[in-house]
Amino acid sequence: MRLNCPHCGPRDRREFYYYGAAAYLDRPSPDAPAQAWDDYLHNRDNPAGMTQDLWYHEQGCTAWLKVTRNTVTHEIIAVDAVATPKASGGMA
Amino acid sequence: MRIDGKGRIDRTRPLTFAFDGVSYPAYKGDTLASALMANDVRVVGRSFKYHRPRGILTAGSEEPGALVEIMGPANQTPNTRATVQEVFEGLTARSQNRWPSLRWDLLGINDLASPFLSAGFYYKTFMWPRAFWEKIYEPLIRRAAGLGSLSGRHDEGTYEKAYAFCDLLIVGAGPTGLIAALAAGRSGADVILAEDAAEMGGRLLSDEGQIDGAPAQEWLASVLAELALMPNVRLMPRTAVTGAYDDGTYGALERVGLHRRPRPNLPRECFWRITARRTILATGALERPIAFADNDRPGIMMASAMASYLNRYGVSPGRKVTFFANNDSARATARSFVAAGLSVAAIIDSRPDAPDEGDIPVHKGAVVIGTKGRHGLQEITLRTGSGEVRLETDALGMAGGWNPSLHLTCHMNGRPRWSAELAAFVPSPGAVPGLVAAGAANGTFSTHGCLAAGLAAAQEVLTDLGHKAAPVDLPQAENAPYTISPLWAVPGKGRAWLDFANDVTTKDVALSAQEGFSSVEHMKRYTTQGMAPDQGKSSNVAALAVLADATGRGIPETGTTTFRPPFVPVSIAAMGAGARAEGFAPQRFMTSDQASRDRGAPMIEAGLWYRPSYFPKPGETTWREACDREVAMVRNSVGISDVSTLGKIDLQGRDAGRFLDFVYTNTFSTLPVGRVRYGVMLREDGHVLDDGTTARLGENHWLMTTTTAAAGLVMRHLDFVHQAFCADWDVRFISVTEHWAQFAVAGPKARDLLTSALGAAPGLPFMGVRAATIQGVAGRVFRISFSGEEGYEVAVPARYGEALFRDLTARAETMGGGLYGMEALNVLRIEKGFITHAEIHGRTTAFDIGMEKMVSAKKDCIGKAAASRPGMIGAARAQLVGLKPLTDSPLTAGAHLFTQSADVKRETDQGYVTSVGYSPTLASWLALAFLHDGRARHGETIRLVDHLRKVDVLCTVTDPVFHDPMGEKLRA
Amino acid sequence: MRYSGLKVITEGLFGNKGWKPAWRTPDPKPEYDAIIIGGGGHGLSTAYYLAKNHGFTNIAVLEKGYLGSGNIGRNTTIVRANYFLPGNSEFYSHSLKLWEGLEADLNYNVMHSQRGLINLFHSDGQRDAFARRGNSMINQGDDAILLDREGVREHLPYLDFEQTRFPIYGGLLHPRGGTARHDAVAWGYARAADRRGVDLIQNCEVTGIDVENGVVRGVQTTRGSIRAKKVAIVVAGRSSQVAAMAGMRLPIESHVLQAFVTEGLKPVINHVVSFGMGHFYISQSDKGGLVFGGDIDFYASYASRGNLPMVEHVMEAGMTLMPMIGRARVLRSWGGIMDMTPDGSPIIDRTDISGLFIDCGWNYGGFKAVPASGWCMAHLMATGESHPVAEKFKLNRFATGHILDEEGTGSQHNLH
Amino acid sequence: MPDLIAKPALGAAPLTIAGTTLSENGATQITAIAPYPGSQAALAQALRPLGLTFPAPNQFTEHGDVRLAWSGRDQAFLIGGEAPADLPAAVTDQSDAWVSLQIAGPQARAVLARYVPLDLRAASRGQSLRSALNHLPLLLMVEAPDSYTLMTFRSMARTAWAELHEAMIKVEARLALT
Repeated sequence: MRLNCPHCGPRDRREFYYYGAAAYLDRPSPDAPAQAWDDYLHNRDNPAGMTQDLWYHEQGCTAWLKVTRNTVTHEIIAVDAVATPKASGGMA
Repeated sequence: MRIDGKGRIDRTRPLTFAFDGVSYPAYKGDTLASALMANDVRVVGRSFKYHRPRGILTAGSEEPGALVEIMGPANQTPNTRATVQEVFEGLTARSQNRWPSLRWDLLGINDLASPFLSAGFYYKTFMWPRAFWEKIYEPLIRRAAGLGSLSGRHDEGTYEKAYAFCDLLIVGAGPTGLIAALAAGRSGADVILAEDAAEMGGRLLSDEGQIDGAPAQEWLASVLAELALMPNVRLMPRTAVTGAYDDGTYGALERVGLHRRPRPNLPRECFWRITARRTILATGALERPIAFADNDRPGIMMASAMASYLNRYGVSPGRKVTFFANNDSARATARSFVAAGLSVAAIIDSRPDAPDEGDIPVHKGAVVIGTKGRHGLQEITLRTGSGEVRLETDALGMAGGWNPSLHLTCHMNGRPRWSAELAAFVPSPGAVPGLVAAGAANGTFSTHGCLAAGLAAAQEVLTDLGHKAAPVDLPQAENAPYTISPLWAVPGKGRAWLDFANDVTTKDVALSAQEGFSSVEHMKRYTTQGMAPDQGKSSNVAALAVLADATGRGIPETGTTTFRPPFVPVSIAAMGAGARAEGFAPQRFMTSDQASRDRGAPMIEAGLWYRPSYFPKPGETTWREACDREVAMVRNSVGISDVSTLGKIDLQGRDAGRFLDFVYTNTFSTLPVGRVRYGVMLREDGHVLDDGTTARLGENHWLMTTTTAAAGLVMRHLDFVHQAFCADWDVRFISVTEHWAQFAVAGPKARDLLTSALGAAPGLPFMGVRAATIQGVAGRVFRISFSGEEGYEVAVPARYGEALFRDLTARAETMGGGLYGMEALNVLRIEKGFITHAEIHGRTTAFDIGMEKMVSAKKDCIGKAAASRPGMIGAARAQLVGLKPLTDSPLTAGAHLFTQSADVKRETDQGYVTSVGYSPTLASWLALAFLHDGRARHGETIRLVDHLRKVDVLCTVTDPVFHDPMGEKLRA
Repeated sequence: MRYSGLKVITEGLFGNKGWKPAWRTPDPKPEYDAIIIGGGGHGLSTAYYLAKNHGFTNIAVLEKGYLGSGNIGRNTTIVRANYFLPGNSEFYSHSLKLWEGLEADLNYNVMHSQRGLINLFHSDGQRDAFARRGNSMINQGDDAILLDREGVREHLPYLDFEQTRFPIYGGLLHPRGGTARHDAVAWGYARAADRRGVDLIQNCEVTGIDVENGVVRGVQTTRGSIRAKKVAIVVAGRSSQVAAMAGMRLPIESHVLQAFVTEGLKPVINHVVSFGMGHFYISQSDKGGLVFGGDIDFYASYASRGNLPMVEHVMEAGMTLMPMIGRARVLRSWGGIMDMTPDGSPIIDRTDISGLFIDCGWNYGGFKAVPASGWCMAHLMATGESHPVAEKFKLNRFATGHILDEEGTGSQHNLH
Repeated sequence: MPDLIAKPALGAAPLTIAGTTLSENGATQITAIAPYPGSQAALAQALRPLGLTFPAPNQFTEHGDVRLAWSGRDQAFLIGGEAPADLPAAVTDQSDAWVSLQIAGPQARAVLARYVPLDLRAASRGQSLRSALNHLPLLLMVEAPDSYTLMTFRSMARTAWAELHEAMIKVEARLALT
């Protein structure tokens, strides 16, 4: 499996660490109801098909990446940096 | 028998090898199988279940029967295919799965008991009496089963792994693969041509065909010569592509040194990870047997294998051969045998309309219904239109049709399609992204068809890759149509083998259907069909057809089992190359490593690091003596310890304080410059992730410390929090763990030592930090303590680490102090109630360790919301306490706690012990433990029980801080 | 038809013509008292115990493919009761007791082999953690023995005690741990359930769950709609999809776990052995193959296949721990789909829909749980109450913070 | 002048096997420069006196003996020179955090292929890639198609050296076959 890191280019899966669903990006506000936190931390759509999840290019540029891919075929459709270029000052 | 004038073996290079203790001659270029055949050795192995004699069935890696042990100086290699193993001088092989000898195998008795050993019999018996299963039945079954044996000694061979990249990977160097490689190579593409066999050429090496009017082997030689000169083409013979993985990644096993005498440092095998933009699967096809009664005798083999032995190796499996076919593909082989001067007794062709074959008798519409010959074929019985006929023959070639070698196309869950025309499964296009199957692997069986398909596939791929395809002429070659009339199994009495290795017969498949195991997967699992070392390469399709027949379904409806990686078995040593001994994980050494070893310290693993356990002094005989001394030394004078393994993260930027407030439970942004604060970090799920101190070095400059264990974890966590939630903040951080060597100086004389080392008093309040010049080197001094004594940590760039360590040690020793190791460090922190990952083991909340007040109410932080769930707080949880035994008994970590009156059982369990140590300071064993509602139970007597280590002690529950509870020494 | 050695002999004498199908192949009835979705190990055992323990006579098991086609047919066959958290401890203990009587109960030889399981440890800290575990096991009434390095050497002389990167400090021996023949477990329960009248319906995929006013009414299938008073979702590997049919979103992420088997070898490994410094566990099957595995591939997947980095990691762990297996060749690798929960423990619970129950979230420990899972699920379905040994396996424990996290790795599904 | 003796990360003598040489580079100044958000223009200005531009990902820029090598997201290592004061960036001394090795010669790429999962077929001077050297972190700089600088954590220097040495021996043993 290879991920096309937006900074480093196509790299072997072994350079990456996997976290979980991209839902981890949608952190509820501190005063959100308990249900929102339960959903955020635990409950998952877990699709058999297209999903978005988070990978960390640990043995590379250390960017966190949002990967759009298919959980049935392992086809990778897109790999985007979690931190937008705007936020990081246009550098990578 | 060896046939003069035939084969590609090098008759100028005679060799000697041994099989079962007997020496035999061979030639360079022989496989063990061809060499045994040359010497008329017919029985090579024994089958799995019935221990039937097994000869050679094939000439390739699909061989199910001729499996042997190759003997090495220290180890043997079991289950080696004699058909793949090349002979080298001194090769020693041994037959397997037999006792006492290959010829007289006691477990051959299983064959007589076969009516009682039908498919799945073991599920129905061996149940009574119960105790007999593990004591008698199972050991007997285990000893009878298995095939070869491991030596039981460490594998001392050399192995390696490597990466390779290419534009185009071509799997298989037969006509299809070769012409594809030629076209791609000439076009400038970066090509890897991988071939399982020792020699490239595929069927061109075995069949006596012509290409462009000349012997095919001339074309082969010229193509190989051209390819060898192309810098962009990498030829990899003896390399089996074993698996297709995602995004163009393939596993491949190269036999680097298995075909020669071992040499120092030469890998036996190399496991390649090949990344290819495109792949052409040109693996050819495998001929399949026909099931008929007693079709498993040595001497019965694949017709195509007979061609290989004759034309490639110059040997014949018999003197009077016959063929049993349902298609024309064995005809050329029969002619080759006649031309070589051997007798071809007959061709038995199941097709009533089969063509004649010159002088060779052809029995049309006939089938083989029985065979004779205990240790080798002697006679066959045919059923013809005019009755039964007996024929004397010592070799029978089966030609049941061809199965494309499409295994790799199934590795990503692709399902092959059934072709009624070919009576075979063919690859589904697109089953592996980027891979196209061509030639025989795709169901095109003529040589001309393969050449055309290989060329077309290469041209298609080259266009995809953006290369302009260079011209390659399509040569003319044999182009006969493939006409087959399927014949899977000859009906009749007796046992007809499908899976020669696992002894699965047509009856077993029928019985499986009879018992309701009629799905193909049930049949496979119930009968073990296709689960032997050849993974059913030659038997699965026929078994499927027999099952389809038994259930009244068609083959396409019956489906097929799945081929999984690897295509050929791969040694664990090859895929695990490099991991032997210390290669499993990197070793990390502190700058003080040599200095500690110089003082005799046992170095122990702490994650990837090595840290000194203790520093023995002359006369000390146990670690405890050293540990007690070191603890007392720190409490009474001064101790030095290397703490460089702790994670250090440098944070800078205007928002760094804000960022720290977000990742720590407590507030850091208010910390004055020059001060250090202890902090607790939670995971988002509310449990403690890590703890440590963070120093404010400047207005916008901070230095965070993590535990050794969690250094990487915390860095990743910070990266996530930053990039996911606040990427626009003005904060940047980087690990400086490796840049700094850092040493703890602890004890009542720590300040004196620092004054001497720095040339001035450290001048720091408790939890203070400052830059300092340490003997001419720019460094830092912190006043922090993990021991409960007045403590400092001195940091210098790593290049000066060893020098400073030795310097501090020498100064300490002049003051009655010295080095202390991990054991003493552990006791010191237990005395002080400081926690480590023994306590913050991932299930601990801030509440559990009494730090819930450190979760600031004024701000959000990671983990705060989840930490407030009802199950995360409250008296039902176990809380950190100290334990002190009522007597002077040792305590053990991992013991459980009970009230004095309760029965010791799960239901009454009150908690458990996390850390223990003998405190020379308090002259008592001490423990840290988690106890239900523990903070409310200080003073209570609790029973500590460790069944495993036979400890049962009454303890007093105390505050976890045993030593200097007011912290007066720290702040002195 | 009762199986026995005598039966095998008499049938053998008469050409094995008399063997009857192990189970019927009924068509679905219009209505059942209980429907179990999923004909894997857990579903079959649930049906069996519903019939046997609770007297249900009108039950169907609906299986999308063939019986036992899920993880019961692709695992490393380990059976053990060595958990330490209350909640898990009593459940797996109960399961092991059921295993010990399974052959007699099912009249089927599932080849349960209590050859002993040894978890190796490689530091003082790991020793203490295993001591805590071993003491929990004994407190629960199970067995555990703490071995030192020499004790391990007596049992496993072939390990690398000299050169290995992480020295072997000792091991926790669980003598009653072992293995069983995985397919046979499915077939044994299937046959036994069938004998008690359970309809086992293969090639019948559930496509919808009918719910009216918060009460389950039945299911839609590829073989028509079937009414039912009670419906159980027992489809680990597909739990999220089936639960979604009832509008539920589960605390589950699906991951692939690869496992490996070598060519057959004469007996060389007589225990189940696990490595403490890298995920690796191994045993040798009765047929002689070394059966081993490691960690999941770590990315969400339904592909039933994995990738090379984890393959290599597992092989590397094997080579550093027991280099004598180097010359054994891997014959086949495969992948199962694991329901990974945020704390690594399973769920056996009611749902918010009356009459709808769920059994899921087995992470990669489902095989050994097959008997107790069915036992407790049947109890729950029949009585409406959690069985005492499964009462902590609640769906809402994540919301309330009553976490059962044996690994201590927290709310990240792939780390358990 | 410091009174403490400085030690190299490894202190290994160069090895030449199969015409390919593995050596340890001498200590040099390494400074991590991590620009703050929105500081691109100011940074370019501040780097001008060095004659360097901030490198694109996977590249290094150089001027004389001073090199600015991309080392990860929003980060580059200034190697062999002093960082200008008041950069609009986090500036961190990394000089002692790394061991720097050099592998050069006809078999350099074959040796790296044993451990580095990078496609180096088109390796050319100026590349600065983050990856792994077997299990170790790696910053690889391409000096020439057959010459590579390999930086990994200082504490792991011995493992890096031992593994590279082993691969060189195996590559040599293979060469002897042909």
